[in-house]
Amino acid sequence: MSIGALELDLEVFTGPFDLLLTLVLREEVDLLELQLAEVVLAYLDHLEQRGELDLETATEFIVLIAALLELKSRLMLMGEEEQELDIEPEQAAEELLARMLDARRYRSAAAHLGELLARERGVRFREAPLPAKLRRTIVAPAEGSYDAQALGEAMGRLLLMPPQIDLRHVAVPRVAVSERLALLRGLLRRGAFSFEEAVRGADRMTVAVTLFALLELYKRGEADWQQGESFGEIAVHSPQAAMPAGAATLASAGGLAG
Amino acid sequence: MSDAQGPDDAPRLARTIESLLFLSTDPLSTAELAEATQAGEGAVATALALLSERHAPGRSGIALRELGGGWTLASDPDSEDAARRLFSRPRVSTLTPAQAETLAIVAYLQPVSRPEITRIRGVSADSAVATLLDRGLIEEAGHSQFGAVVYRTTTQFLKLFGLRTLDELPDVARWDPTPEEQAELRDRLLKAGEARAS
Amino acid sequence: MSDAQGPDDAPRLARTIESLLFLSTDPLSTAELAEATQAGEGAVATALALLSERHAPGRSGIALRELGGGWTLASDPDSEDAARRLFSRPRVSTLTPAQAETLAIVAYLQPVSRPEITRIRGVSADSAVATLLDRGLIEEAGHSQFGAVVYRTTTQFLKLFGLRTLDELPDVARWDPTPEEQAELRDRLLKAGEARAS
Repeated sequence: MSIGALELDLEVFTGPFDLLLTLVLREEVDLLELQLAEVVLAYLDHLEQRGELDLETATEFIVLIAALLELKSRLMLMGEEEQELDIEPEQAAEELLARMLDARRYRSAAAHLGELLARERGVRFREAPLPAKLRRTIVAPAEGSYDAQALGEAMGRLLLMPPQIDLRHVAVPRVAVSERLALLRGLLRRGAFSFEEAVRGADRMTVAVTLFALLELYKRGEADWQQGESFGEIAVHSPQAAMPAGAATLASAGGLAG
Repeated sequence: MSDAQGPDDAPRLARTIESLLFLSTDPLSTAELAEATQAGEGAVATALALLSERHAPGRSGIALRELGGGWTLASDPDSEDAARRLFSRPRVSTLTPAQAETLAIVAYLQPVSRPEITRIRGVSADSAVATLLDRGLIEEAGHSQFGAVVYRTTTQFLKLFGLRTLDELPDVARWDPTPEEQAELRDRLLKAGEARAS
Repeated sequence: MSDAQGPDDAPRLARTIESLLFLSTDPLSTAELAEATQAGEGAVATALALLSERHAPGRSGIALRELGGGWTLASDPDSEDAARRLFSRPRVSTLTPAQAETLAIVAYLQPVSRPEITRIRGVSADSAVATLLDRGLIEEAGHSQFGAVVYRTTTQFLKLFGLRTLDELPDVARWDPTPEEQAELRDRLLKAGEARAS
């Protein structure tokens, strides 16, 4: 099954996954209102029903959901932290558009190739070696018929060092979750702390991984947190510590969890 | 054999060409056939027309096809059930979506390197590329300026997909959204960006 | 397909059998044909008689032959001259980029092992090595200290490239993209290959 056919029954959308993608791209479904976690859960349900993991489909799903997450997080930044963005919005928009079009193009072209192949179903070709009598007549090339320059040129190509590949746009996992877990546990032992403290001066990647580590601690029951208002300070404390009424926990990390 | 002259020459040339097509694994162009038979290209074209009549569907179990830049003989699809019973090896098993996408990218952008394929697909194409190489659908075609191996499609690809030339592939832009839709999409993406910047 | 019954069934069976004989490299017995077409042996015999008419000498460039207890299709002997012209063309200019690179590596670094060639090229060199061996351009030259087969170029290689000795190989410096690098050729090739593969 292609991941596009995954049936979804979400709060804001019901239908196959690829239709959802189309509608998101056309902004007929507001990505900000879409709970991506629901999509992930639907996929997990689907996996459970099938009882097997199809790696191709899983990869496709992860790529698409990652693209949606990236898009959504960009939408959610809404002007804050502008200086920290590596790319200009115009450039980002163009890049995103180009990538969407490219992906769509070659997915469609692939489907077309599939049709061509299906059309040729049942057509086979003969693959027999030449009869011995004819094979014997194959003439060896004349002496000196190859040019040694070609070998030198090939060496030149092989000696060429590839230029450094620009990896700025790729999220390289330089930060280990375990590292950030250790840091957070260290801070917790000293009492409550703010998330800001934990990530002061860190790059975006580290911030993201730290948040991930925090979610992990929450899951294990080692930490809890409060956030008074959207984009406000996040106060982290161990669960035993007093927790004022009405404190939002997971929900305030809201958008980030999808 | 000399160039077609007598009334008997066209059928005879057709028989010779039928033989050559039977022997050759690769499609043969009109020029190659003309050179081998020492006939003119016009005479070869006439003989091919005769052959194509002789091998019209419903007349022969062997079909004459113009594929992969030349002419080749292929089995009649009607015999596929029997062929499957006789030969354990299936024809070409279908392509996985990853393989089909990788093949599409190579077909349209060739010569194209693996990193480029990966960039477009957003995921590694290594195993798909290996399978396509293995099946003879793509092949290496030297190196890019950055030293990466680049790939192109093969004659085998054209044969199996029933294409005479790569030009028969439809323009990839055919699947693009309309220019209006694209402009609108661009506008919206830009507005989202500007909203952030302001 | 079921056993021959209607008036149309013999020609249809003949077409299917023609397809199977076309596809098969080995002769097929009546029993094998009957099993594959799910027809009776009698019906197969009738169909073969039809086919043998269709492929009678002077009618087709492909002949039906009874050979080794089975049936097979073969090219018409009349086309032999043309076939010889077609297939005996010396194929000179067909070193693919992969083959040229592999051959260059062997020529300049010999003796060199296959894993080393692969490391330098950044991709598997198996099929290129096989072709070069097959064409007599390279040969095995014992084993490396790690047990891998190592290769060297042959006398045939020197002849085909018009070289008296290996010393006449062109100076790599002419094509060296970064002449300031001082390391040995082998080390530099390995370094570049690994950078490409990463």
